[in-house]
Amino acid sequence: MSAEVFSVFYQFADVFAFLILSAAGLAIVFGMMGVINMAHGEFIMCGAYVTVGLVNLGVPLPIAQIAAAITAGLIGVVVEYLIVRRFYKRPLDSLLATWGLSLIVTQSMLLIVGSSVRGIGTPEGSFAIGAYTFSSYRLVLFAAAVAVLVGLYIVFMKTRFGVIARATMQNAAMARALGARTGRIYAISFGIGAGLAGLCGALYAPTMTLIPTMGATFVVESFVTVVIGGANVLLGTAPAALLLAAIRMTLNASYGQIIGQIGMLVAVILIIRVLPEGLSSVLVRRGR
Amino acid sequence: MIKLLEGPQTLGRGPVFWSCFLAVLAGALIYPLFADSYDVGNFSYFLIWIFMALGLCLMWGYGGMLSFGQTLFFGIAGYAYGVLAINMGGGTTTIAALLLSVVIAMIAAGILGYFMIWGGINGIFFGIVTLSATLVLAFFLGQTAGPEWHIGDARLNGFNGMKGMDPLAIGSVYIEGSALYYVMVALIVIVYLALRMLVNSGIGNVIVATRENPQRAEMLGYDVRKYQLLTFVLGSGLAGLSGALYTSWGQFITPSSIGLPAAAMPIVWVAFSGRSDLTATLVGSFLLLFGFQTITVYSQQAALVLMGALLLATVMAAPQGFVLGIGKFVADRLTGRGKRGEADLSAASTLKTDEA
Amino acid sequence: MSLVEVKGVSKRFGGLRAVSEVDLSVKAGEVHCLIGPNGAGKSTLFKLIVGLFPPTSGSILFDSVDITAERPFARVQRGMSIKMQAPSVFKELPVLQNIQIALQERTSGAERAREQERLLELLGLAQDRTKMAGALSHGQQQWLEIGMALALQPQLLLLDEPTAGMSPEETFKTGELIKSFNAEGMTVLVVEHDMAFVRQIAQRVTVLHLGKIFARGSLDEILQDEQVAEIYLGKTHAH
Amino acid sequence: DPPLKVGLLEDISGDLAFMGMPKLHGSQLAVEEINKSGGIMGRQIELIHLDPQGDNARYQEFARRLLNRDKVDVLIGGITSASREAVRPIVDRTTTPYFYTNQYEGGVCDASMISMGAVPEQQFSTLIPWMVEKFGKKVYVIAADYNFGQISAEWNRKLMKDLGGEVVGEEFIPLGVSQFAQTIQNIQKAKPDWLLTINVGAAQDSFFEQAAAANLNLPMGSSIKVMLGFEHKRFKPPALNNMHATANWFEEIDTPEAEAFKKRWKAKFPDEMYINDMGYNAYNTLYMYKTLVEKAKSTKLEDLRKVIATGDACIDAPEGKVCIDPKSQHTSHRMRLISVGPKHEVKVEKDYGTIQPYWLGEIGCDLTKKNDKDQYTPSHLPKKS
Amino acid sequence: MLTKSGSTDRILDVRGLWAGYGATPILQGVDMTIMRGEIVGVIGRNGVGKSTLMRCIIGLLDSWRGTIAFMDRDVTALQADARARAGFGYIPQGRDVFPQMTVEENLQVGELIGGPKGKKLPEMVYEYFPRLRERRKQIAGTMSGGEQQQLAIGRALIGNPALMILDEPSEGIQPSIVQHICEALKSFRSELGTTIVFVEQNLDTILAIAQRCYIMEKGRITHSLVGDEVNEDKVRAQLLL
Ligand SMILES: Nc1ncnc2c1ncn2[C@@H]1O[C@H](COP(=O)(O)OP(=O)(O)OP(=O)(O)O)[C@@H](O)[C@H]1O
Ligand SMILES: Nc1ncnc2c1ncn2[C@@H]1O[C@H](COP(=O)(O)OP(=O)(O)OP(=O)(O)O)[C@@H](O)[C@H]1O
Ligand SMILES: [Mg+2]
Ligand SMILES: [Mg+2]
Repeated sequence: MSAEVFSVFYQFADVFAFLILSAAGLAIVFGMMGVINMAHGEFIMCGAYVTVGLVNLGVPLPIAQIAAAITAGLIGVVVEYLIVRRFYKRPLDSLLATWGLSLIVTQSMLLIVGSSVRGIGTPEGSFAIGAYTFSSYRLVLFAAAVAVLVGLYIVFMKTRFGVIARATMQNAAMARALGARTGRIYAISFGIGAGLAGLCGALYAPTMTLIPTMGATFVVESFVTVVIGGANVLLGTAPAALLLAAIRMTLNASYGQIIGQIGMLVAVILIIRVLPEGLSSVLVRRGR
Repeated sequence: MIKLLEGPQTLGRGPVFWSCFLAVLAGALIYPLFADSYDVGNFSYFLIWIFMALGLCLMWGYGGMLSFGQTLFFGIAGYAYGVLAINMGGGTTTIAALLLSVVIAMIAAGILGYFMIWGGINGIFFGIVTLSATLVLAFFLGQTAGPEWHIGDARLNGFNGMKGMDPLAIGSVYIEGSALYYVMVALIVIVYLALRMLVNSGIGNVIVATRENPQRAEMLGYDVRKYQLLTFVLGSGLAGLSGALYTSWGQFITPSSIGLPAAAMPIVWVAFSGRSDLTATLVGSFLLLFGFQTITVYSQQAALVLMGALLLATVMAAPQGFVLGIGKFVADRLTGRGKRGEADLSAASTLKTDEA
Repeated sequence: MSLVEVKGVSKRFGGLRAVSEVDLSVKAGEVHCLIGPNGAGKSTLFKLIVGLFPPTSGSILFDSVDITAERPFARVQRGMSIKMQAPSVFKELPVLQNIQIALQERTSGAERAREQERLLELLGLAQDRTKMAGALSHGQQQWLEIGMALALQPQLLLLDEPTAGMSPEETFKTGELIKSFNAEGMTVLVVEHDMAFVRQIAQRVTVLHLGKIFARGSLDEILQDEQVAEIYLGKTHAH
Repeated sequence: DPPLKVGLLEDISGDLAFMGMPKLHGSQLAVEEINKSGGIMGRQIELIHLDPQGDNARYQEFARRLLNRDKVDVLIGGITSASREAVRPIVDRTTTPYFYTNQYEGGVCDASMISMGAVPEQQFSTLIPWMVEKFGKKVYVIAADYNFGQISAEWNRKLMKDLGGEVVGEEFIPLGVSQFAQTIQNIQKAKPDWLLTINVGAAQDSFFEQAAAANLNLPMGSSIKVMLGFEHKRFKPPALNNMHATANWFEEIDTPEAEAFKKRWKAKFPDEMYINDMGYNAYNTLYMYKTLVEKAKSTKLEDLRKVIATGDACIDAPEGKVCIDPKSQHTSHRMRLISVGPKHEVKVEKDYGTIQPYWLGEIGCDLTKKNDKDQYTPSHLPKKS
Repeated sequence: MLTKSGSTDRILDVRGLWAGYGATPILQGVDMTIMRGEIVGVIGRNGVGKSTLMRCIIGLLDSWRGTIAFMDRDVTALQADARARAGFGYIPQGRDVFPQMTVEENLQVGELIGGPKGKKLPEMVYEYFPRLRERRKQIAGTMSGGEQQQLAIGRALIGNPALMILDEPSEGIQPSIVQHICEALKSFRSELGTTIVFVEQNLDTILAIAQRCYIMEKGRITHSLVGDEVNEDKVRAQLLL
């Protein structure tokens, strides 16, 4: 394979992984549960900080990353219990509540941990193809993104929990009337969403500068990806990420990052205009 | 006409309410006589933002369109004012610049609105499209630092912002200090009363009907798209008014007034205040602007934590918004009944809310 | 003279033909009932007539004008109105305002006030006028929706299962109401599963099955039809 | 005597808090020292600090508040160029002096403003020739997509042209972008001899880690890395290996004056991760203000500017003697070129001695004669009159 | 009132039930007793509180006062989900299918949560409602009104509840299927021992299957008809009072 061709694939996989990993948690929390979670970035930040903290304590990176995702998930469960569960019927208020939460968390982190944390360095080294050198860790990110997608699909489409969870999110009262422990299901689902956000932070922690507001870099992309995906996030998120990654990657490569960024947003506007219900509406219609 | 000042769409009715309204207005009018000139100026500054909040309240609370684009039109009008004021050369022409820039924002809103509404975009998709458009403008303006980016004599000047425009003026007299304050109060009163009349009119009826169930509204013979477009253009135009006034006030505007997190602020004000009522939005936004500034001045690094806690506590304790919550509480006490609030709660679903 | 003419209309959803090559004409001034099994395509046909879906093929005429390409509101302005199957009132607006929204284009001032009282009385919702529409019981919401459709004083009234969830007397009352409006010249097209009600009001009946016209005629003719009994009515109605 | 009021606008929350914090600390340290040694002309300093949270609108609000309500004698602060530009029109309408304490893209010719940081002629005209000489004529630029980045890139272009070098690529990065795989590839494709990195903000700083992970391995030069963002402390080695910068201050300076200064700072703020040049400049600013006021025996801008016009507005700073240039009201600095090694150790490669902020004067800004209130760049020069 | 004693036969016992929305009371002291294996109809005009009563029994609406006992166990304090797991099945008015899920998944939800059940249940549901089998992969929200009603019944049935509560099951259903549902309800009782309480407006349905019949007016049970009394004239007479 020529270096150029590989490079295109590599870049594409890189953007795709970024979109999927940042959007996966939100796909559940926002796409399925309907909570406009403005604190999504803070769960990502949490995952990153815990990872770095553990690595600095001498924990091996992969274990630290898993532990960080779990920590974020547990925090998610607590947040769900204390705050979010009041807002399932009022998604627009959830925006305000989680925004408030996000302010509190970022600023508290600044006060407690300080404005910046020392990085831990990227593992896995690099490899060369032709004139180009690539970071191997980026392939790990891509693999993780694919794993997350597959995992989500299996959990929510194939397991007992998944079927009941989806039912709960579509009509909680009815699901209760059929015997679902909706409170618990909500808490677990939110926890999974927060955990995936934490995982995103954990995976990107070695490659990024850690500051309390770091979550912000993920938020626009993740919301856009989930929304473009449409109502059925399990079907829509992956194609949405594929599409956006292709657009972004092409524009980045040929016109630079500014056009890449502006172009992606313009594409978002156009895609929604053509498919006002998002990508999954087409897929659902096809699928039947 | 006058009858339209009251109606089902606006909270705050009857002699008690209007007496309060007049009392507050009178208070506002005599305020500059005994207040520090800085505080008068600061108050006018808060009022600048209220138009944007009222516009969002109209679109979101009444029309059901959650627009993340208030700062887009704020920015368009803000920059337009700058370009026009610089090129037309100050003095009384700044008034024309103000009006024209609002018109430009409305035209832009008309184009974007037509594109979205005729394309059948609604709900959260509406929010994401407006957000994307907003960010596109912010990114675009951010990279216009070079001298090649200019319109006439006005340099866009990238992230550092456009400056050098005159503030509002009549002849060679700048409208500043108390004069600006009175202009702002007058504008607010006019806009507020006009919006009340609008939402209580037949048009307002259709706007709320469209929010509730656009399909049903269409089945009653209304071209809902036109009403949505009207709502969007008016609401965005008000954001434009804020933008033009802001530029004129500070003689400066930058792309960061447009992009995140500025774009989220109007939503926060309106949600905090209670989006379903104009009066609540007016009062609440003012209080919040004032509160946030005060918190920021006095609490140093804890400011953001306190602001966050304030918002969180509000939504948890007063689900319909802070001002609306208090307003209803008072109204219930006064009238001895709480029809509206109660029904609001129960109407949310035929089945019991799932919380416990 | 037929007020509505549906000509060779089909509607597909993916692989499913919900309505297939239907020809139907509703004469001005008649009460026409559309019956048929669940999923036969009755509601879909209604939605095609008011324009909520574009047909896959075929054309629809109203008052001899081809309205196939018109938007729903334009059709309504021509003089039709509909009560949908699932109640679709403005749930978070008071009952009174629901009525006003329906009335305001046609009437104003004192006349509107009079009309609105008359309607509230007629619907039995006078006491509930300040209630949010969403807080009404299921049956009351049906009433409200019928009231909103009536408020437009349409030439053609489309009612999709108007009596679902109504008690027997109320069903009867609704029937009388429809007849009285019909007597004033309103054309009515009704989808129903309640045969007693159909008997009360219908001048002509069309049976839809699997998206196609299956039978048409007077109710008695239809009730005699054994195939109709088999696909739709079941044994008690079969004579 | 009533205290002298010093208004300070520094972000200590929001995205830029990690830069604003040392600035606040520097000011606080200087105020404490000055007050202990008897204040300015016997008057104690009252420091009024407000936190604009990185929001330009807040900068304007608070500038007005400090000037009109608190009636401060001097206004200091601002991090981004945008925040400075937000404050300037407001200060311009008063008679209060304003000190901008950051290094920046240069070019502001405004009588109300005194700039205490280094500017491109002090940083780029030293760094770029050195890099060309040492590493080669081909440079690739990655710059933040806003005024600082664009104007700095313009400086680079101009200097490279004079040196006969070649800019083989320029990439502008929107603020907040944190992913650089594509950029890294673009760089490899362009095959430069070295990189000019003037990317800004925590997100964009991720470039270094990602470039190291991809084994990009090119020499780098910058006007803001190391001494300002202390990236060599924040990233794990060797991400910043082979970085070069010219600075008037960096924590590793080991002159006795610098050592003493660092000791005082660490005593007051033991948790400071790094004393960066912004914090250092903020510290100097108060001493400079003290000198000006004492020489002028007045706090009025007019009188302070008379002192500046004499060309004798100087202090003995930890870096050495620095003076304000009368024409541009910018500050001369002792510049040193530093490099970062594989273990992130910092080494002084070259000491340039004192460099004047000459460019504005050369192109025709002369504040002793007229007040332009404008910002110039190589492509936006004053109109010849 | 029915006086047959022997507590083990009593599956549902509602005493002095008050409930409402906001501050408005709707149910004002409802008493009702259902025996194991009975089919009981509830009838009344629009808006008298029939659906409110059903929501209260299933636990979707909190009661203000009064008790609800299920198989001699006080369930007043239990949440809806706990009651469902204890053996309540509910078909709400307006169906409330899960609109974005397929027919099959809707049924799975009912199947996955309920108590222990026979293997043949899903098969049985498909047999009663062949349309559901045909449309297994259809998104439930796009089904016709009557089809959704069938799905809602199937979904409750598949959990094999001891007590099924149906709110106007015949609404919007074609006559032959109404008969079919009546048959089905009767055979659930005979085959699975299911007890059935249903709200109905359709007299034919009530007459066809109800052994007893409660008549509701303005938040109270005003009459109770048993056995032969459940005939058209009696019911009409009571309703028109
Ligand atoms: N949006 C849609 N997508 C897919 N299938 C649909 C859609 N709408 C309706 N259908 C299918 O088309 C068929 C006709 O539906 P329709 O609602 O017209 O039936 P109906 O005759 O009104 O039945 P009912 O008496 O039960 O109300 C049904 O099988 C239904 O499942
Ligand atoms: N969510 C609600 N909020 C407030 N009031 C309600 C709500 N739901 C019902 N009501 C009121 O409670 C009363 C009883 O309603 P319910 O739905 O129980 O009636 P119903 O007997 O089932 O009528 P129908 O035969 O029309 O279904 C009605 O007056 C209705 O207006
Ligand atoms: Mg139907
Ligand atoms: Mg009911």
